[in-house]
Amino acid sequence: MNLPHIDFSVITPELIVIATALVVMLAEFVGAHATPSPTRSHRIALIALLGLVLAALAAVAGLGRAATDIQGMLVADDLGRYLELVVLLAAALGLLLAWDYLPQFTKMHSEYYALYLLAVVGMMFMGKSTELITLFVSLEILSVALYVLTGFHRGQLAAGEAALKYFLLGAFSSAFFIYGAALLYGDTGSTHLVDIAARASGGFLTLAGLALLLVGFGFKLAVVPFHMWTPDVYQGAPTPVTAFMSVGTKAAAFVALFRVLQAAGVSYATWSLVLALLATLTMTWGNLAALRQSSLKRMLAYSSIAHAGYMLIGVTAGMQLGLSAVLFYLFAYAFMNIGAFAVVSLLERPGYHATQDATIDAARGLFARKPLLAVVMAIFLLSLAGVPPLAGFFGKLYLFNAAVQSGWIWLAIVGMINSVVSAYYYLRVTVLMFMTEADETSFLRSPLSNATGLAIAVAMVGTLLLGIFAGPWLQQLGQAALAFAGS
Amino acid sequence: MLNYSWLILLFPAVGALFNAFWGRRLGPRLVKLVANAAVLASFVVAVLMAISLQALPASAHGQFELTLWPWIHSGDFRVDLAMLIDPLSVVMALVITGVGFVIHLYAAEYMKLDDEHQPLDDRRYARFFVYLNFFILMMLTLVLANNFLQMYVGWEGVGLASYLLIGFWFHKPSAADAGKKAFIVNRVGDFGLALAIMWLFFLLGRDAGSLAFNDIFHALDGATLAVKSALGGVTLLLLLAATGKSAQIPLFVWLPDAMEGPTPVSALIHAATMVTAGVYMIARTHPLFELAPGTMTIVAWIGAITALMAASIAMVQTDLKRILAYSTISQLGYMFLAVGVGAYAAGIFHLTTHALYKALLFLAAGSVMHALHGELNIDLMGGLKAKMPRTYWQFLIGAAALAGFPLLAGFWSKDEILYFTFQQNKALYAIGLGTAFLTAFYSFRAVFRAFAGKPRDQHLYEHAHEQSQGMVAPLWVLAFGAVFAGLIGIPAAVGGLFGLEESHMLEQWLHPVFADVSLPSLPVVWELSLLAGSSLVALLGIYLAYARYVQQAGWTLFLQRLFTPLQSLLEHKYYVDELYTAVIVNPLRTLATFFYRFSDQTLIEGIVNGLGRVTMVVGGGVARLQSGMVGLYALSVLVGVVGLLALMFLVG
Amino acid sequence: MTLILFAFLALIALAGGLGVVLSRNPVHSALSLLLNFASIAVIYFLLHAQFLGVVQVIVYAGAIVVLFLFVVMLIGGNIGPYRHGSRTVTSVIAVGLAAAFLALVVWSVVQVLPMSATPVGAPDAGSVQAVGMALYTDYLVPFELASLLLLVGMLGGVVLARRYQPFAEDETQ
Amino acid sequence: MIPTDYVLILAAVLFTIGAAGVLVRRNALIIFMCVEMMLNSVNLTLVALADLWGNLTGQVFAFVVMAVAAVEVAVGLAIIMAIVRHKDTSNIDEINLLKG
Repeated sequence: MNLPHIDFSVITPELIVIATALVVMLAEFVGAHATPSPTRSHRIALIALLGLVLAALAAVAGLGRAATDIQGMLVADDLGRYLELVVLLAAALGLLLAWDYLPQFTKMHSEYYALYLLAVVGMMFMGKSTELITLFVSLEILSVALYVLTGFHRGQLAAGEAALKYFLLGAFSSAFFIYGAALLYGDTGSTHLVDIAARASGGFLTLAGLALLLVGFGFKLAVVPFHMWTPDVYQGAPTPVTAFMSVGTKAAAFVALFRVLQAAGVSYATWSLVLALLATLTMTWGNLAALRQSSLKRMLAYSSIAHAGYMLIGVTAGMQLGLSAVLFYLFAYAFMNIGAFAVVSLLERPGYHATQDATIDAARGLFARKPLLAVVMAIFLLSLAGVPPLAGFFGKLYLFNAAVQSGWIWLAIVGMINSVVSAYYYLRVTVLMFMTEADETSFLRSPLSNATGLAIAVAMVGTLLLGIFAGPWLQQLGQAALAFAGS
Repeated sequence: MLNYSWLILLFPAVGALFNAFWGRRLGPRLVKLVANAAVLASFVVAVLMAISLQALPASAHGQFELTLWPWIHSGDFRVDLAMLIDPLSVVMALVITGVGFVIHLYAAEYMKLDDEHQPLDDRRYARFFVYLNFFILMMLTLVLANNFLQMYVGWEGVGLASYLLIGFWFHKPSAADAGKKAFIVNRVGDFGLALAIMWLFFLLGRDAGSLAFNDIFHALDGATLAVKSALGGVTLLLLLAATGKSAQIPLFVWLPDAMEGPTPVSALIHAATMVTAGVYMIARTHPLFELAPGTMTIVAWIGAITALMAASIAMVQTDLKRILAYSTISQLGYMFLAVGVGAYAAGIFHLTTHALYKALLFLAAGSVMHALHGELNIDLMGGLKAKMPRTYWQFLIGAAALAGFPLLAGFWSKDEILYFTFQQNKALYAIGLGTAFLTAFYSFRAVFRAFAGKPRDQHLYEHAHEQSQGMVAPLWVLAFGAVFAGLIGIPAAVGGLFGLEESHMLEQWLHPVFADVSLPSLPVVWELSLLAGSSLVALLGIYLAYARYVQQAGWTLFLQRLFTPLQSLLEHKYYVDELYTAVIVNPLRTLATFFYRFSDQTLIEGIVNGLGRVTMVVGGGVARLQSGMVGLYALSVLVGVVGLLALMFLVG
Repeated sequence: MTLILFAFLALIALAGGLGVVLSRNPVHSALSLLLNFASIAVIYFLLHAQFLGVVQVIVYAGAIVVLFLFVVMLIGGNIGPYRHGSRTVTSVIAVGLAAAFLALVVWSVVQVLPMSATPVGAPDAGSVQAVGMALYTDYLVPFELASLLLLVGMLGGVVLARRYQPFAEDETQ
Repeated sequence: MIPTDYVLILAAVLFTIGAAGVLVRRNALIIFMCVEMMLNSVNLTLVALADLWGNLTGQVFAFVVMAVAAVEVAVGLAIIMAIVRHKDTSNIDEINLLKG
């Protein structure tokens, strides 16, 4: 029996993160008699952060190299490397948020960071999978880790409820996902995307398999009507987790979706129309529901549904322009959305037995209290709303441009109308921050810790720089997309 | 020198950022120094730009493009951050920075007190100037853009600044509502602009992969007939955008409410600069409009009808700033009329003179408002001339210029518009002339009611006092402009009388931009007759205002003595005045009330609020579906599953 | 002969499945689930998947259902009342949708695979050796990833099962 | 020899029963059992298809799904237990703090 040759360089970043996760987990036993303390937690977090940075360096080092793979199941191409970078970026920012947030409610620091890193690994594998079994296991790794992270705040009923809902519905939609994978296997006799692309009949079995896979993706991406869990889970989960998963999961799922859809290229005419309808539904639903929210986290949750809809426009547009636009949007979204969540985490009242939610009123008069923080938050919100010249504007511009170039003009118009609607609720918060005086409803957790401050600063610099260097950056991503579309 | 034109943008940007971050610590003295210096520096740059522009070789067609930064490069599509420096944009930059600087000076003094006449705290004082500098930056971005996208950025930016500044007294619900109204109404227009830009890109920009004005206009040469006919739609969308920003029918309703903002804001944004962006945009994109004669006609008619309607409403208002607001709408109508008949240079001329005298009027009104502790009702004023002589003269000069008093700034520019309108369409000319009459009447009504006669509210009168030099002095600059600015545009017919060649300096200056447009001309006699006619109408209007208000209000001592010889004649006129009231004012008042009620309160308000409410209700319903029940969530997933499968099968 | 056996097993599986959904008592549901799993295990043997059949019995019947039963017993008394009729409308819609789903899936399956397609699998295809070989060679990646997943599950179990101790400073609201 | 279609149809029926069960039942435990049943019926599909195609991919897939199911059970039951300890109910209709 010959063991297969495995090129470990394909998964260097993942291996680094796995190793870090193991180290972090074992850190529990080093000096086990010592009581958990914030200092200890910071030490663990620092190790985890170093691991993420190393993995990012490994991913960057690989950029531009030719694609290599392991048994056709995991592939290291530029698309995958950019995905790793988005996920690692989101993870690092989310980790900085957890830095001082975590010791507030739990002592299980090493467990938290180990699970967190494993979720990161799951996302990275998911975006690099080119085979359905691998894809499914990666998906489950990140899902199960996120179920637990969602319910990590054990003292809070809302967190438990969120975890339960996320888990039950997640398992439910996973069942559809594997059923879809099974049908595609039935159609082609293989689970390799390459084989599926070559052999798919394009008939009803292909379509049914694809539709059921889309259900699984739709669930992870929070696409209407598979989105119902999103607001509840995002609200109930600890804010650092919410911030991380809102970006990381989406990134991994979108890249995996592109890979699957490329394999299903035969029926482009069918699925592009379906995706266009889903995009319309998702954007509109998310934006409308966000209008009436009083909880900041819930509002951002609905906004993230809407943003998934915008990105679906890019998926509809196809492999080249659409993919580079979606990649760009993911980077922009990582910065602006996590930035917004970071500020929201500062507006939450400490409290352990109720939902410790930040309401919109908590932002009242923020400008008067912390002008810089209010300006930064306004930048994040305006970027989310798509105001030029911030990152979010260019993200939307490229998405709509991709749609228009590939003939989906009505979809671009729907997207534009939606961004106009969405401006309302983002601006509502901005107005509250700048134009009202602070009163008893307003709140700010203080002092601002260095870690959170760093996360906010990085997010803001990213939001601004992506706006300024939008062109060159998109060209970089465009090359990765071109290589992928040509492969 | 032109290579350094980007400095004009840098100064206000630095000013805004500086005050944003350190404004609180600096204290008001340094804040105003920074803000004013930034705008003054920009003004100097603008002047230098104008001088350098003349030195360009003839081959440049008076144009200079300065690329600052490669902005968006996506495939074959590229948009640069670039400045288009040509006579038109330089005129706009001069107006924005020049008038802007004077208003900054005034505001430095005016904003020391808040709307309740209490000292304004330093932080908000700094914030005000941050917004104001930001506005200047965005307005310059708008007019100096070399492409549609950058113009759109400026367009949105000035809207944002305007929204922030209207709601500056945010604790007043009316101010917050006004800000919201301005925002929502402008959104309609902005949407039109966004659509127009996209459409244009498809029609003309796709081959060049560019949205630059020059590329788009070059592409017009080889455009097919189908493309040219589609321009009708594009220009209509552009017009929609322009009506939003420039407060024309049907999107004018936000401007009167916008007077809730501090007075310097009303003067700068809602009179002199931002609201003229629509006129500028049409002038800038005139090659498109020239190919869409249908839209041009609509532009002209919208301008004329808006002018008439707003002027008639201004006659029945009692709030001093609202009179000026409707007057602004009306004057913007003239500008639309000008560009609608193809007289772009005349439109820009009127834009320039209007910026001067209307800013003057607003700032003078602000002085009055300060003196009366926020009171703006002209029914409660009267006799202020004695208390505030300098402000009186300033307001009088402004009103005279607005009324088209012969030889003042407004006279020349308005007359030029009427001259070109006369040649195109007699009906439009009649409306324009009628509006000129109303304009003269209402502007002097305001003058007489506020400054002449006996004080009607003794208490207010007692408190009134002249404002400090810091507020009064800058206005003399504007007053000088309001008197003499017309001299840059003396029509050739008049210039000919004095042996001046090319006496219309502004038209000469703008010639490279509008070289492609040719306008007919009339014999000199005709032109002079029209001039005389306009003068007559203006004087008649002023006289009627005098007869109506000075007499009915009872004679002040001063006026009584002045007019004693005419006493019997005026007494005789009393009957005429009554008649005039019955025949003209009352029907007009009914009409105005109707316009006001119908358009302002019912129709537009209904649509705006209705749309908002429907969206909110739907949003609430959508959120209510989120009942927190897992079963329902799973049901939603299954609905999606079945829907997806069915859809896939149906389509596939 | 196999066909008759299959029909018999299918009936048991269906009965088990319906039992899970329709039983009022969670214990009965769990036992029905066991029935369902067991009959499927036997079907695996008929489909030449001996290894999976054994694993099915060990993992599902042996571990999972027992775990379910254990939890049901532990919290048995705490299950809220089963209210009938309160969600009739939803239930009707749900069943309707489920039927539509079934129709669509079956239709797509039948459309592509001609009736009575004959399998080509060798009788010993699913032996321990063959499956083990596949797992360690061609499918090493998902197999290793599954081990990572188990690690996640283990960590998750530890986190969730550990008794929650609020901090002393929790009282600071 | 069992015709593959029969197995596939049986699996589809079982999957549908499970899906319907998720929707109509309110006890979190039973909902979870139904999900397990859905996973199991997919496994049945996979095994039947492996037989049809004559390769082991389907069986390997089914094996992996079993591992996933085991992990889900471990984590899922722990989550349910945590909630029940807190709230004294596993009726999901009563677990709706988060909504809107």
